[in-house]
Amino acid sequence: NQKVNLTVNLSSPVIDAFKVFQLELDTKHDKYERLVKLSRDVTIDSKRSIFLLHRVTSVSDVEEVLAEADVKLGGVRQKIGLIAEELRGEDLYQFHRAFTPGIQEYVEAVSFHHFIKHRTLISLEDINAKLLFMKDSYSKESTEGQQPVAAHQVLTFQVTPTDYLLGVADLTGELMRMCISSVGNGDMDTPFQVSMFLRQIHDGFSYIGNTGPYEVSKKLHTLRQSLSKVEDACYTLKVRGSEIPKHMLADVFSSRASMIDQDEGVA
Amino acid sequence: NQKVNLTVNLSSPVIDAFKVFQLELDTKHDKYERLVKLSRDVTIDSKRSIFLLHRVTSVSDVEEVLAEADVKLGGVRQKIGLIAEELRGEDLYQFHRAFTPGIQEYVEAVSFHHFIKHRTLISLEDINAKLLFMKDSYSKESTEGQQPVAAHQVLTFQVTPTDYLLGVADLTGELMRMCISSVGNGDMDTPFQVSMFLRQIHDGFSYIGNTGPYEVSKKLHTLRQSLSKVEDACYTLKVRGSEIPKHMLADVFSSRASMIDQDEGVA
Amino acid sequence: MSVTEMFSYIQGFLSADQEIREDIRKVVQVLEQTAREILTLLQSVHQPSGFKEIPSKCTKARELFCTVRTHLGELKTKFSVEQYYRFHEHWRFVLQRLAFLAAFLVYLETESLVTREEVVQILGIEVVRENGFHLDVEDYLAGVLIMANELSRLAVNSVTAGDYSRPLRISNFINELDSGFRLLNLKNDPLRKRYDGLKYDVKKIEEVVYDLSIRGLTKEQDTRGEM
Amino acid sequence: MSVTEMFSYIQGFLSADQEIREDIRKVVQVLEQTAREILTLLQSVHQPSGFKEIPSKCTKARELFCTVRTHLGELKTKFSVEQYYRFHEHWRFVLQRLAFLAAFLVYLETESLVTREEVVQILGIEVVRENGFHLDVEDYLAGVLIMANELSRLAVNSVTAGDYSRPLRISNFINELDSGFRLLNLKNDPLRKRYDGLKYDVKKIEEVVYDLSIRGLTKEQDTRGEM
Amino acid sequence: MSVTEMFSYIQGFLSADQEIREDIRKVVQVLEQTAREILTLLQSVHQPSGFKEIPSKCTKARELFCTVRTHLGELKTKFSVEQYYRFHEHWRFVLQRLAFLAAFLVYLETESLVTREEVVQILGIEVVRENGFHLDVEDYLAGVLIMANELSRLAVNSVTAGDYSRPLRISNFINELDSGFRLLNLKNDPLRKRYDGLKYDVKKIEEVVYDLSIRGLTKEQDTRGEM
Amino acid sequence: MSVTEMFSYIQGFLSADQEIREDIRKVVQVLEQTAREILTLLQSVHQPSGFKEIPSKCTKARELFCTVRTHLGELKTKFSVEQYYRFHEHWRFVLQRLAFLAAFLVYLETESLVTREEVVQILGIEVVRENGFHLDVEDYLAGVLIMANELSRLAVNSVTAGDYSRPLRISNFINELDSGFRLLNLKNDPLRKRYDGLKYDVKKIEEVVYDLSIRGLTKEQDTRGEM
Amino acid sequence: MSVTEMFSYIQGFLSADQEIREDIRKVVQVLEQTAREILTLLQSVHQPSGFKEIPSKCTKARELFCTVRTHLGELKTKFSVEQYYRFHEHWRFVLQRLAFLAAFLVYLETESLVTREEVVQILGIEVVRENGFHLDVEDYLAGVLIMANELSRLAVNSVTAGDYSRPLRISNFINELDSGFRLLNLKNDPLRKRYDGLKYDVKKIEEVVYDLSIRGLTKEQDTRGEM
Amino acid sequence: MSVTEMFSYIQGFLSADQEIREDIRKVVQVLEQTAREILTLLQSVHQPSGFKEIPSKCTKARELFCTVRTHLGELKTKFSVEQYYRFHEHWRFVLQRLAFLAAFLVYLETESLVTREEVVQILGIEVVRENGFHLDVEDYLAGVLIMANELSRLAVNSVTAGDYSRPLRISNFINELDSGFRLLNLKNDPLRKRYDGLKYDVKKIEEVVYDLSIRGLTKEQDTRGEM
Ligand SMILES: [Mn+2]
Ligand SMILES: [Mn+2]
Repeated sequence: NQKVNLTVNLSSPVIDAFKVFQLELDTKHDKYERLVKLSRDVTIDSKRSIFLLHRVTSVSDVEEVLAEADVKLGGVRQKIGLIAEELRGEDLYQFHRAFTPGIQEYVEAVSFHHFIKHRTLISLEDINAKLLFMKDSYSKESTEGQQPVAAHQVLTFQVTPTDYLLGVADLTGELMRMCISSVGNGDMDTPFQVSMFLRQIHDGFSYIGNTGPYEVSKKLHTLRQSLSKVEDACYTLKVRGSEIPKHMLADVFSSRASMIDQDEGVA
Repeated sequence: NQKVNLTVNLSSPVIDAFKVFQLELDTKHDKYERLVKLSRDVTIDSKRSIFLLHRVTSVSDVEEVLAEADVKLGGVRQKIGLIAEELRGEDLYQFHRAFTPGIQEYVEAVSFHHFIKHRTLISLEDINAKLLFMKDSYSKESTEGQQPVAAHQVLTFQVTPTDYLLGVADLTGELMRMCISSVGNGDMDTPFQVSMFLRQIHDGFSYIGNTGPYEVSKKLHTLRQSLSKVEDACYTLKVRGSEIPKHMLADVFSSRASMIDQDEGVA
Repeated sequence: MSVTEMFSYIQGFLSADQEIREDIRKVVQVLEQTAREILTLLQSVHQPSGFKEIPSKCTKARELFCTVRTHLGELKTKFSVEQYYRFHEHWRFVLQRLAFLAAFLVYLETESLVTREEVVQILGIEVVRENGFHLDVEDYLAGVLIMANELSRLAVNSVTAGDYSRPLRISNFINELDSGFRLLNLKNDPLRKRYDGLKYDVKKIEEVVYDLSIRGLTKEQDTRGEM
Repeated sequence: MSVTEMFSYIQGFLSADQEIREDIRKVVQVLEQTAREILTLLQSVHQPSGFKEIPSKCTKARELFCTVRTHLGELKTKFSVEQYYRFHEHWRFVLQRLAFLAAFLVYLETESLVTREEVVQILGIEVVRENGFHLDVEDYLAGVLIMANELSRLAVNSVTAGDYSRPLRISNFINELDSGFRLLNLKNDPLRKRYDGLKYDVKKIEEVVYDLSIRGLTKEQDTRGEM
Repeated sequence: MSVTEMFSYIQGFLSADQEIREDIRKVVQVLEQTAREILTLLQSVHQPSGFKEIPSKCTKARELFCTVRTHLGELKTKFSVEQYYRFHEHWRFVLQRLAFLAAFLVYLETESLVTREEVVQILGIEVVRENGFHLDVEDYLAGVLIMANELSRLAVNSVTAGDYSRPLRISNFINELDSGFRLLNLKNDPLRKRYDGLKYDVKKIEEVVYDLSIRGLTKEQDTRGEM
Repeated sequence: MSVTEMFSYIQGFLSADQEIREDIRKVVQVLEQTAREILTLLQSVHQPSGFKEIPSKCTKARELFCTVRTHLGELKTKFSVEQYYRFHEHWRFVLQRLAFLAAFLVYLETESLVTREEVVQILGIEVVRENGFHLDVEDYLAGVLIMANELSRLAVNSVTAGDYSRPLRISNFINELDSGFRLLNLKNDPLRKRYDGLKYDVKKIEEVVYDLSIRGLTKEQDTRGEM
Repeated sequence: MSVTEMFSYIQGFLSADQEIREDIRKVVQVLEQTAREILTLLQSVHQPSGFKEIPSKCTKARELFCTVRTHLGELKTKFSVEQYYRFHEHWRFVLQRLAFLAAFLVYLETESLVTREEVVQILGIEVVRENGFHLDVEDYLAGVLIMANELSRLAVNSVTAGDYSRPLRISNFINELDSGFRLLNLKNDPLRKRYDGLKYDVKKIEEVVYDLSIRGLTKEQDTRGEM
Repeated sequence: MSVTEMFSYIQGFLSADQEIREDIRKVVQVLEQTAREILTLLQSVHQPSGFKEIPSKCTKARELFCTVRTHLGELKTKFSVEQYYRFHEHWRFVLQRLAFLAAFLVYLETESLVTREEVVQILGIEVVRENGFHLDVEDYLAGVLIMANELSRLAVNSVTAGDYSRPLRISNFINELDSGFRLLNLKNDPLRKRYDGLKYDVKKIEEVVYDLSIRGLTKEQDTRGEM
């Protein structure tokens, strides 16, 4: 095109070599950009799932919210399938920086979902087990139970331990938010469960300490703050709850909760 | 006014005391603001004098530029007189931060003027000697030779050694600019004079080292850069001049200079 | 000489710009002063005695907003309208404070959320950018969030003043607000940070409601229906 | 050589200056030590046992202020009186601490706001600059604000010690102080920043009063109507 | 619910803003690509062979500026005109580069300083803010200063190419430019920093003229008069 | 060549130094790992279930400190004793952590302040520099301050676990510690900064005691006596 | 306990990773040492005496590259081949230096641009990722740009050594290189920043050619017409 | 009280330490003053007139180094020898400056590289750590690198002073130094950063030699032989 016409020696071997480099660099860069965009989509949809999941603190039908979030996360997994497609035959780490934010956010969302449902920490293995995709069928919903048909090639995506750790570190922030909302909404169990769970994660991170990558150490401070907020919330619940017998509390909150349900029903 | 009406206890001793503080703080702050404004004026006019003085590298009649700058600097001194008026009976250092930028810029300008005229460093004493003002007559031009009439009270302004040092430190930047312009305009002497003078100032500052206030140490780096630029300029002059006999150089530059004069004459 | 003339002409431009900024700064200072006065006035509702005088204080505040309108009117004259964003940083802070004060005023008057249209009317400016000096939606939201913090304080002090129903109403109001904000897709910007503080206001107010509930102090007001 | 001479001359100034600063620093260190001792003494009122011993502790503190007066007397001799602001930074911090301690002492004694005149008398210095080593109004106010923070802590601890009326008195006191400060036109200076902290103290004390109110623990202490 | 509706409506605003920024970024990327192409074209004048082909290269560059006008035309459609300063940062850099390229082009064609009017015409935008997408005077000046640096390089390379008169003409031109800039009262802003670099361009060119003078290589062109 | 020889010789020096540092780093890494294990163990006391198991956890921690002693013993062999401060930075951080862990352990066992002698004994090192690898007094104090922060967390969590008397004991302990630190003349060093954090711990614990007091929850345990 | 187990599992990953990195770092250190030796060898061409010995120095350098190949062979064994980019950062710097040295060597031998294939052969690695440990195109280009900087220095020093024709050849070479780079669509990455430095090398070499031209020192070497 | 006693005891430690530091600081201040005097003296060689007076200036500098030895002797008495590294930071800066001054002095006298043994002798301290107050090899190297920078300045100024042969000798010296440093395996420490600056000094001096060569100004002195 135009640019090439401007150079002095059109046929020099140097220029020829650089034309090859140009192609190679552009190809790589385009792939990188596509991955960045996919990662951004994964981030946004994961964040939306988290937003959605936070509704569990204020509605009566938790299962409904969980199901809705699961559908949303299924969509996210489809997008991760597109990332896996882009990475087919590539060195995963070459483009890691392009998609790591999205993957971390997905880990955060899926582990949040898992915690609400099972009150445990999802394992890295479980996360990766859900990231199996059928070749040429990535545009369809990849339901988990489905058997891989022999004609389809299976494509996998492996979340790295570091991305898993960073996602879990961010999860603690969401747990803190959920805990504080729960206090407001009179849920007497969630805060204590969250605080025990968060302490375990906190102890886990202090066990790893600074042996992990720098980004992990950087998140420790925020994690500690989240823990402290959750512990304070439990403390407040305990101290305020101490003034009245437990069975009365239940009364108080059931009436509050139904009031809230009415409000939410309209929304 | 309105605000006072809002308070609960209009006549409480606490509120009465705070009304006194309000007055005291406002008075002090107003004076501070007036000084900041005066300082800003001093800065702007000093900077303009410096701009003006830089014309000496490109015109034939240096005396004319110097005279014009002297008038401008006289105006600056009048404004410093207003500062002195504000400070009458005050602790100079209480408001020092308000006017120090202006005073430093004035030192820079007046020492630049002095260097161009005498090729020496103006002393702190000489600077302060020019900052004598007649009371109630500060609005009139204070010409230097004028005898203080007995009926008039004399008001003085004392530049602090630190402000003097900081002004001189900035002077080196202007000297560097003048040196580089001189090279361009074929002035064969100024660059060498400037470089010797700048080396002396540089040596003076390294003699003081870090015993002075922090602001002085901070300017040392810039000073060293200016010196290095000036030394490079002299080096270039010398090296390029080495290719041709001196008398020919003079020829070359006198024709250049007259050419420039023509241009400037129109401006 | 042509180049000289051109540069002199350009210098005119640069000086004009500096003068505009100086002018804007002066008006903004006066605005800040008036905003502080309105704040002092409205904050006196936190005093036990203040609760009865809310209506009269709101009236006075409305008067002070006249002054605000005058100053904002003056501000508009300092620059041409399409340069709003050129100088935005100069008045952004005070405009958010004023939006907060308008929101607080309207809440005290009607216990409802001020709309952007109302704020704009109280301040004598525009909603739509095209029509002139306007209120950015981010600045409106910032003002609303500052008010939420003020309301959590009000909930505490209304109990002290013996008004046990107000905290419940504040609680419903603030919950609604929180749901509203959850609809927004906020970036990691100053607004997001401010919004993160809302959760603590919600929690604080809920704790007050809780304290009242376990003592049976909320019963009498339960009939207020869907509000 | 002239430039060299000039720099030697300036170097003389700088050296003299540094020596004065060195002298001042030494006295200030001793002052800080005494200030810490007074603080330890007065802070013991936060202990449950401390509430009964307030009078005796105040007496002891008054004695320690004698030492402070001696040190301040010595400080004055280190530099000529008209250069107060030249070296102000060196003692500003400790002077604010001492103003705070004097204010806290007087509050504990009389539950009233110390005047600037009283502080100055306790410290053995002057109110007016012209008369000698004095206390800047900003430093006095800074001391008062540090005390406000201490009082919010005192409100909490008096409840622990079973004294339910003190928080109410502190609340009234701090509200009056807040009204006073709102009269001031504070710029963006350190005092302004400190004053911004006052609202957290006010809030904290309001919450203590709230906790007492909701439990009916404020009833017995006064006849303030329906509250 | 009313609050919900209001916040949904607000979310619309926020999304629209983000989309505009995304759109602008895309057009700006294309503009940067075209600017690089024009640069490559014009920089080839530094090659010994390039000096003869200046006119043809200028013609080609003028053609490429058609593309620039198209892109800038598209850019304008992305946002309403009074939001120019809201998004200014996005295109400021490339606009300065384009102003430089226009200035360099005009210099190569006529050896005179491009006016802001000419730049604006080449780019297909406006001088006056009120009329639409315009060129800020600061951005125009930045472009002119980038050109000055390019000219100092041109002076060196014209000697290599055997053209001994061009450096003198460049020298006069750049001196005039320098005088112009001295008329401006520049703050300590990016423009001031850029301007400080001009002195070195002036010096470099003067050194070339000096080298030519002492070798008597300037004589033949002396008759060019006042240019 | 002489310069070459000299630099080769110098390279020998540098290599030896780098090897020592490499060796130290390895041992320190292992120490950090063990310190983290002790931390994980002791931190589990914050869990509601953890409060009953304090004694058994302390026993386990004492066992892990054996490993620490072994590693520290190894560390000493890596460099000659008079170079302690040359390499101090390498182990300073972990040594402060270990001092903290020893202090926390002793507090959990006896609710008293660990002495420097005890820490040194638990770690198998020396008090006095002259006797060998020792614990700097600053590092000891840093460890104590880290513990204070942990105790404020413990006060909160013991309430959650239903133990209402522990916060009172912690409060007394921390107040004593605070008075102790006020005796020290700390410069503007890292230790000073850490100490400034102590007042937040003190306040936090006071608020816990306040919350218990106002609800009458401190009464029932008053008979707990010496624990 | 499940969470604990999970973290132990992850810790296992991290430890393994750290060990690999430690191993890589050691080999890379040795590589850097060898690279420095080659650099010392090749840089001696800048000495006036060095110009005559270019061929013998190139031979010696080729021998040292054998050692490089051995070390790179060892490096490959430290990790599995598909994790090249996982650890890329560790050897990227030294690999760029080695690419530079290979490029400089080939330039000194043949005055032509080394191809990527040649570099890869000199280093005993691969061009294509799929075939094993390879040279990224960015790293190859970075090496070439470092060489450009070295060539600007060589142009200066060849004049000192009395070789007036070499600068002209370097100038042509570097201009061709510049044209090549301008074909690339460089983003705001490290390579772009390095490329921005190329224009200073181009300028420096242009000035050397200028110095030669104005003194008529380019005449004898070629028949380039009137220049 | 036990905690109080313990902290009083600790305060004793801290005070002793602070006194030592205070003492060291005072001696270091005096040392810095003398170092500055030597610097002022030696820097005067850059003046055109200074070149002839090098020998007399070196003699004077040697005298000033007597004072340095006295002060360093005093410094040693302030602390016990095995705490060298505890207080190293206090004198590290001045010691590097003194090493630089000694290196510069020896270069001016003999145009050769000072050895560490010579520096140590000039300063009256030790080479080997075990023997007492010594000069760390890193500090020696830092001093040498500061000198390299001074020499690049000297090369420029000797040309200005009309001495065209000195730059060539400096160029040879600095190249040898550069080769020496390349033998060292420097980590990413301050020394490495300083060393990175050396290549700019090398380049600067090469350009000076280039400027002389292209003008044939190196020819006339070619007969100067061994100096
Ligand atoms: Mn999150
Ligand atoms: Mn200046």
